[in-house]
Amino acid sequence: MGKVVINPARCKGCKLCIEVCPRNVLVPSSKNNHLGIYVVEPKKVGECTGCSRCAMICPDVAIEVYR
Amino acid sequence: MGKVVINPARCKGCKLCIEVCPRNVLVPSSKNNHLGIYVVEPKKVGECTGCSRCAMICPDVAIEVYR
Amino acid sequence: MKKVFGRTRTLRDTHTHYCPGCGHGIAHRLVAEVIDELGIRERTIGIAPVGCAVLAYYYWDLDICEAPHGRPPAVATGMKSVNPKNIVFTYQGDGDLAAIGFNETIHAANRGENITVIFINNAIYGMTGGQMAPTTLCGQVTATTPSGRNAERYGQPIHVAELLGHLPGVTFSSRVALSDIPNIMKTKQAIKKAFQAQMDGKGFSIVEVLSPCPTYWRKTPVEALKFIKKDMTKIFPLGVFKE
Amino acid sequence: MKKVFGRTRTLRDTHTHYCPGCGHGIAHRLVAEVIDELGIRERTIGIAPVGCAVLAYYYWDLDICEAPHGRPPAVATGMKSVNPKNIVFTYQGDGDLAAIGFNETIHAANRGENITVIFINNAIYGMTGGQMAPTTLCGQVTATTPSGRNAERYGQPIHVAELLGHLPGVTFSSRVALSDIPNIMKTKQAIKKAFQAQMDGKGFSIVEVLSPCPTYWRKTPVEALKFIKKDMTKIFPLGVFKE
Amino acid sequence: MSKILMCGNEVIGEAAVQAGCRHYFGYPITPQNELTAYMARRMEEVGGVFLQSESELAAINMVLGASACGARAMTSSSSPGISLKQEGISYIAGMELPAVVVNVMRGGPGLGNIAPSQSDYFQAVKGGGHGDYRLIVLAPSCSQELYDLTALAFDLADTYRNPVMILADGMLGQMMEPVTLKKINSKRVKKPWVLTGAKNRPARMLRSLFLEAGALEKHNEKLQEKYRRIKAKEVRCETYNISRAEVIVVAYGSSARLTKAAVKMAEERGIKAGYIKPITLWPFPEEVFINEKDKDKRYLVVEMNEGQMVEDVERCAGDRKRVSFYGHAGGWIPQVEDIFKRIKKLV
Amino acid sequence: MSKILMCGNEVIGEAAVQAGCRHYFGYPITPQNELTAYMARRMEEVGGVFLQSESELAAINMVLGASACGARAMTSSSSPGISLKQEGISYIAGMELPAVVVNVMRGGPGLGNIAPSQSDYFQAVKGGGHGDYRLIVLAPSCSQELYDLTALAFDLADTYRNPVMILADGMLGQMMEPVTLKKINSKRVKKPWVLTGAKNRPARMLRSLFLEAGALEKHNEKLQEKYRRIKAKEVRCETYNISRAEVIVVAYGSSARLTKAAVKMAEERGIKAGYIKPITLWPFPEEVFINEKDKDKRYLVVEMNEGQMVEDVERCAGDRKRVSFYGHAGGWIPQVEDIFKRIKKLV
Amino acid sequence: MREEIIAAGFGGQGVMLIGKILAYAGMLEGKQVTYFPSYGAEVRGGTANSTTIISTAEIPTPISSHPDVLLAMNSPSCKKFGSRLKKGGLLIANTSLIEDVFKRSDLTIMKIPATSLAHDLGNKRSANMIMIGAYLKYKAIVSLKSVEKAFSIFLPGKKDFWDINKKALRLGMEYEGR
Amino acid sequence: MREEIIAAGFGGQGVMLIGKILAYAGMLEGKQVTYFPSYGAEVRGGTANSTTIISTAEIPTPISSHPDVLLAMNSPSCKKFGSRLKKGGLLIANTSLIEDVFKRSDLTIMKIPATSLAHDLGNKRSANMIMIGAYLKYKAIVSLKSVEKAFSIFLPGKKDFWDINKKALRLGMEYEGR
Ligand SMILES: Cc1ncc(C[n+]2csc(CCOP(=O)(O)OP(=O)(O)O)c2C)c(N)n1
Ligand SMILES: Cc1ncc(C[n+]2csc(CCOP(=O)(O)OP(=O)(O)O)c2C)c(N)n1
Ligand code: SF4
Ligand code: SF4
Ligand code: SF4
Ligand code: SF4
Ligand code: SF4
Ligand code: SF4
Ligand SMILES: [Mg+2]
Ligand SMILES: [Mg+2]
Repeated sequence: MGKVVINPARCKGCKLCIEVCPRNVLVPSSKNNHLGIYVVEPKKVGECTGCSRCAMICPDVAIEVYR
Repeated sequence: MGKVVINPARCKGCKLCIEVCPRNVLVPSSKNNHLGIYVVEPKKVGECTGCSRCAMICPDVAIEVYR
Repeated sequence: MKKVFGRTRTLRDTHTHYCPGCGHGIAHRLVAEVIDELGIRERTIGIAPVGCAVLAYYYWDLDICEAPHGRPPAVATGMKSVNPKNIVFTYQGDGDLAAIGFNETIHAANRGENITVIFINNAIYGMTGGQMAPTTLCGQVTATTPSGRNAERYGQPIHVAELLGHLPGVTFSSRVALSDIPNIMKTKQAIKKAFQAQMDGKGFSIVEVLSPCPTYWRKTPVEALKFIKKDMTKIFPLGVFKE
Repeated sequence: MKKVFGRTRTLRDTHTHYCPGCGHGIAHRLVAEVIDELGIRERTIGIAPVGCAVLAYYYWDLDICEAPHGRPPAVATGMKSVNPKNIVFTYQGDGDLAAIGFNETIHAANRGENITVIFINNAIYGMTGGQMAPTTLCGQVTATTPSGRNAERYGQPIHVAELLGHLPGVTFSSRVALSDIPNIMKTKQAIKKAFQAQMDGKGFSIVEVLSPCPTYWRKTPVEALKFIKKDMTKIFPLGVFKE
Repeated sequence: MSKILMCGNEVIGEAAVQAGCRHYFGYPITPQNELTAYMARRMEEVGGVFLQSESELAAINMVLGASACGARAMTSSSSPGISLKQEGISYIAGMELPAVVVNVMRGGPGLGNIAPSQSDYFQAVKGGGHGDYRLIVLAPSCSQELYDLTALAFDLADTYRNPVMILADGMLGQMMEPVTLKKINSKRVKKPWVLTGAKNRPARMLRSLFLEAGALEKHNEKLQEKYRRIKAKEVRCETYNISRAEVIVVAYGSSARLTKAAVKMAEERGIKAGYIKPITLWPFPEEVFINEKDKDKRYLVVEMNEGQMVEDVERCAGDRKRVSFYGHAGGWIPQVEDIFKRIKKLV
Repeated sequence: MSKILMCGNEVIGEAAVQAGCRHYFGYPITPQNELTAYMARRMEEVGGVFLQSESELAAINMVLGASACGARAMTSSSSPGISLKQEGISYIAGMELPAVVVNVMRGGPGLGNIAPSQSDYFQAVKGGGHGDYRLIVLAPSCSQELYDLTALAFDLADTYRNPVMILADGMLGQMMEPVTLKKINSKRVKKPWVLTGAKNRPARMLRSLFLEAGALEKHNEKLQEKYRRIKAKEVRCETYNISRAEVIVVAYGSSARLTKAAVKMAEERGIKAGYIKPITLWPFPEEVFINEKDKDKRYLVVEMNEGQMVEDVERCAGDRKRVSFYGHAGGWIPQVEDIFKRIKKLV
Repeated sequence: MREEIIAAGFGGQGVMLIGKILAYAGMLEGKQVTYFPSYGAEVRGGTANSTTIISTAEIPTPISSHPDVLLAMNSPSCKKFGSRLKKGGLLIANTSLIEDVFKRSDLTIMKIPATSLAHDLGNKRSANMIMIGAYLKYKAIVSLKSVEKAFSIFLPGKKDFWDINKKALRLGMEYEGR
Repeated sequence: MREEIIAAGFGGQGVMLIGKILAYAGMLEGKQVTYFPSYGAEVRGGTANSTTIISTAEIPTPISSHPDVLLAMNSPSCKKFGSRLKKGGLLIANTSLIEDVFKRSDLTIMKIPATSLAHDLGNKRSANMIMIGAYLKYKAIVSLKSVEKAFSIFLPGKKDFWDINKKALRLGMEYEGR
């Protein structure tokens, strides 16, 4: 069981995390941050294994992972 | 049978020609040119085969070879 | 729950100016993590390039110096000559390292300067708006090759890691890619080896990192990573060329 | 009797400023002979370096241009771009080509510029009074390495012919020596091949010529040739590295 | 002729193409990248040579080579890149080769920033390279001048066998404003010195090296003689109301645009103001100052730098106490109102 | 202290060593090769770093790196090589790093020749690189000054965090004349900005890039403020008889040596002559000229170039009509008699 | 007459195109015009902006310290440039991405959710055209016709795109955003 | 007192050393001195020369356009500098390598076959010392003692060489060359 915390102020909406998540935990949200960027958010929260793949690919270090 | 003609104005006395002549035709002379350099001259003239080795190594193209 | 992934000490918690999906961000993180894992932050000096990473001093919590475009290896040489115990690394783009600054790179490498070079090969000049780099692929359209890079005119892309591998002063030269998770992990290992080589006083180490520039590749970040995997690594094979 | 050896058309009949036994004189002759034998004098443009051969325009009866120290390949690139039918060659020392101008050399080579480079490797800066060159042998005493070139500090001598041979734009790269008659003859052949490659539009050709500098090797001309044969070719093996 | 809207950098490029330039060598740098990109496109269209060089050093020396073979050749860059070209420029001047070098100035020193600036006046006008050479330096102040002066640059370069610099800045380079792309009738200058291969003529050499005793001195005298000719014939300058003015504002390039508006504002408020806008920074319009003998005149020099041309004005104005300066470096752009205030202070 | 006989280039080297310079980076070029060779030998002896770089570009940037880490670093070259260093010098100035750069000038432009010259005054004094920066420029005129001013250069560089240039020429560099190698008590300047690794303190950065709005302008103001301080405190100048003189000869470096003799000759013949020998070319001794208000004074500027410092004299002399020039470029060295004749003509 | 317009947002929102189109339209109507982009490192990630000046007199500088109009497409640029607007100036704010519009009582403020409207229209990239439309509604400095002509110059030959953007322009003109 | 001496020949003849030794000797005797070499490309192959000035007053320039003394070691340098000698100047010509000595009736000319003499002495490289010796004979600007001291400074520790050169100096001083 894992958990991801995404810092919307850092997220640039590149969606790489979505691409690499094996559990499809992450989805684009309709929330935009201070820059007007639609940020990513965890959706299927329970699915997260805490594998950290999303965090490892995030160019903006917007993701923290807990396990 | 060959013959070498050395232009004393060009010769810088490096003696490379002497070194490479297989017939020991060439020798340092006691003549110096306008710069004061002791130039090389053919001595054992009859020995020359016209092989052009001397001319090929002369950095100053001071030697003409006839055959 | 325990935090299993978070920001490392040396990476400042700040917004970066990079485009979404840019490889510089990943590379910055890896360098910072390696420095922290090796415990050398307090004796490390970084040299920022002139390129998209020009503002690197805002992102790494390290002593950092600027260098004119292409000259980081010369600056690093000067630095290292003052205090050989400092760990000195440069972080350079392909324009910086392989175009204007290739001479400084080659000579520092040949001297075997005990420095580490992180070389971000994104096959483009990002900073100045997407012009051809020495590593641009043949056919690749850029601002200065509107019909694609023409091999007749510009020759083949330069293979930095291989070329430097031929120099005896180079102790470690490797090419890695930010194309997916396994390769990102390999990239980190390579960077670690490079720094370790410097700590061991072994000479010049370089890691060539194939890195996405979605903006000037005119691709989405996801497409950009695929491009690295499919197209770029075909031309720039990954591997260790000197160790 | 017939003249079997005389001065070739393109070599002016004039005193040169070179020291006794200097290899530049031999190399000049070979280049001139090749040009005359290929019948290209009237469309050839030479580029003189900054080095002992800086006055080459007094010695070759050709259109000749000067270039700033190290920049002949860039100048040649500009020239060739104006009239590709011109045969353009540079004549450069090891300081000129492999130190200050190595970037221009590598990039012209990588672009595959259709030019010919005659590279005089005499392991020293002759013109400026005998300082270390990138090709100076380890241990060799020069004005700037009073205790001999130190590999710890300066690394190994750079192997230009091999390094350039790795670049796809290079069509011909070879190392020859002015050490004795057979090698002088081989040198001429190599120079001819290099020019021929250009005439055939094949790209960048370079001939690295190991050449004596008796003055700054502190040797007699005869000893200098022996040094090439015994010591220099050990470090710089002769051969064709790309054809 | 109808006007079109292009950015200044592209205007320079199009003028070069129209003036017959078919050889461009350059290395990217902001804020002149549009020029490099434009040449990449346009040279493909007109069958010219565009080459992105590995560096600025290579670019200027490619220009040297192309010019030696008779081409109208050009390179462009911005401040740091122009610094790297100084050796090459000195060679081109010494070898008496024509060439056009464009500097779209940005903020310095060092890496500085990419905002407009006029901080390279000294470098361009006094000689950033070594030796006693002079560049002809043209300072456009609007897109139309970018076009016209770039075309002129090629003619001057050929006529005098001398490098010519277009000294623009990031504002002019980035800005779009309407411009008329007049047809350019380039001067055809014979070049009997060009290297083509020594066919049916004696071999030629192009060089700046003169080792024989006295030869370099002679060569320098020849250059100076040429510079005197240029000074006599090629000074270009726009003046407004200077004989009646009490305050004359002196400015070139971008700052001259603002200056004109400020002078107008002053006039509207009853102040006797005029301006001198040097178009050739070298040769500097010395005569204009020397002709104004009236001791009561005051000069206000406005530059987007910390005071460079002001030294030339001080030198020519007769008495430097009459000269004041308004300027800053690093991206600062003067405001019309502020220039006006300075004018007011001086009356 | 006893005198020794060394060539000028070696004197510079020894002064640097005595001043605590342990980091030298250079690339050979005539007429300064003896300095490079000397440093190669001496650094081995004193355990310093000598590195023959692959180019002048590399050398100046190695200096940048060494200085950033706190070393007293130096490089030297001659005219064409100094041109190549302009970008680096502009960076060093922008980053506010101390550094000592020696230019042993030769004939230009381009490759020119290797004879003495003073043709790089403009480059050194006005800024051959881009942006509004200033070098402190010291002009020695004899071996003793080579020694003393080189030592001073390191102190000034550290004190002001600014590059300092020693502007010598081939004559001074090649000449041997007796010199006293006084013990040098170098100033110890604290350098709280040096990069050593961020141990127990916040991380430091050294840069000339200021992208934030207004930041580069502010940085330039800071630099200007420093330059004003230097102008106020560091002007150095030797004058002789200027208050009584009718003709004042102005010359620096090698030409100042000759000038002194010519002035003496003039005095012996009853002419009221004096001289101004600027030792700091920047900051230029403006005050000396401004203080001489007497309108009848004539200035004769003697330079081994085509007229460069003369522009500064014209600027400061109050009225440029009072200033005349004597000089040539390309290896020309004035004769004492000829300078004397020029003085005579002016009275 | 002299109108200074700043269009600002983040990279990719097409604020440069807004500026160019307005300048070109001005030129077509015989006015003096200048267009000045922000550029360089700033473009990446941060805000991007362009300044257009349309005038009947010569334009001394293409830069505007106190613009008449601000077309703000995201929040940071609304903050950055909103405070510089002239008294009585016009602010058109893309409320899709701007939550709390800058408050100044001396301004005419028009709120329009341009990004959402564009989304609904089927082309996210048309938000900039919607902003132009809104501007045309409030000020008749240039005509719709000229804008459409300019548009066809800068983005020629893209028929589909063109139709959608025509719609976008009209959508902006019709939106009631006070 | 002011003496300007040019020593000239081709590279390798040791003309630079002549100049340095004379300058050092002058310094030892409390005079002002300068020494100035020719250098650079010129040195290679062509002529080499050095200028030494010894004076009781400050020396404005180390270069001499009209020297008092010329020590000419080969023919081209004899021609080149001979014509520049001051009226009444002294020319010492190495007749081993100079066939027709420059003719000027206003000069004191001393002919000495320095190269052959050195040859006979067993060290070709001593010709320069023979030339110095000849100079000392004609002009007592510096003493033999100072010259010998200077010599030991510039070429220290080479005992054999030193002895031969001492002899060479004396040989020059004794030679009758008018
Ligand atoms: C001397 C000089 N030339 C050119 C530039 C302009 N410039 C800045 S970054 C850059 C190249 C950037 O490309 P790269 O090094 O590949 O880095 P990237 O932005 O792709 O990470 C150039 C040409 C400069 N600042 N200085
Ligand atoms: C920019 C510049 N830097 C340095 C020099 C001085 N310089 C002249 S020739 C030369 C090197 C000569 O060595 P090399 O190229 O090996 O030629 P060689 O004389 O040995 O034939 C140098 C450093 C110069 N003229 N210009
Ligand atoms: S990878 Fe990072 S920046 Fe990209 S969408 Fe995911 S959280 Fe946002
Ligand atoms: S930690 Fe793994 S499973 Fe969880 S969101 Fe990230 S990639 Fe998906
Ligand atoms: S031609 Fe041959 S044999 Fe005759 S001299 Fe020359 S080397 Fe000797
Ligand atoms: S090789 Fe030539 S230069 Fe050398 S000694 Fe023989 S003839 Fe003279
Ligand atoms: S331009 Fe390319 S390299 Fe630069 S920040 Fe954007 S994506 Fe990254
Ligand atoms: S110094 Fe060396 S390379 Fe130069 S001419 Fe003399 S021998 Fe030849
Ligand atoms: Mg890149
Ligand atoms: Mg060499």
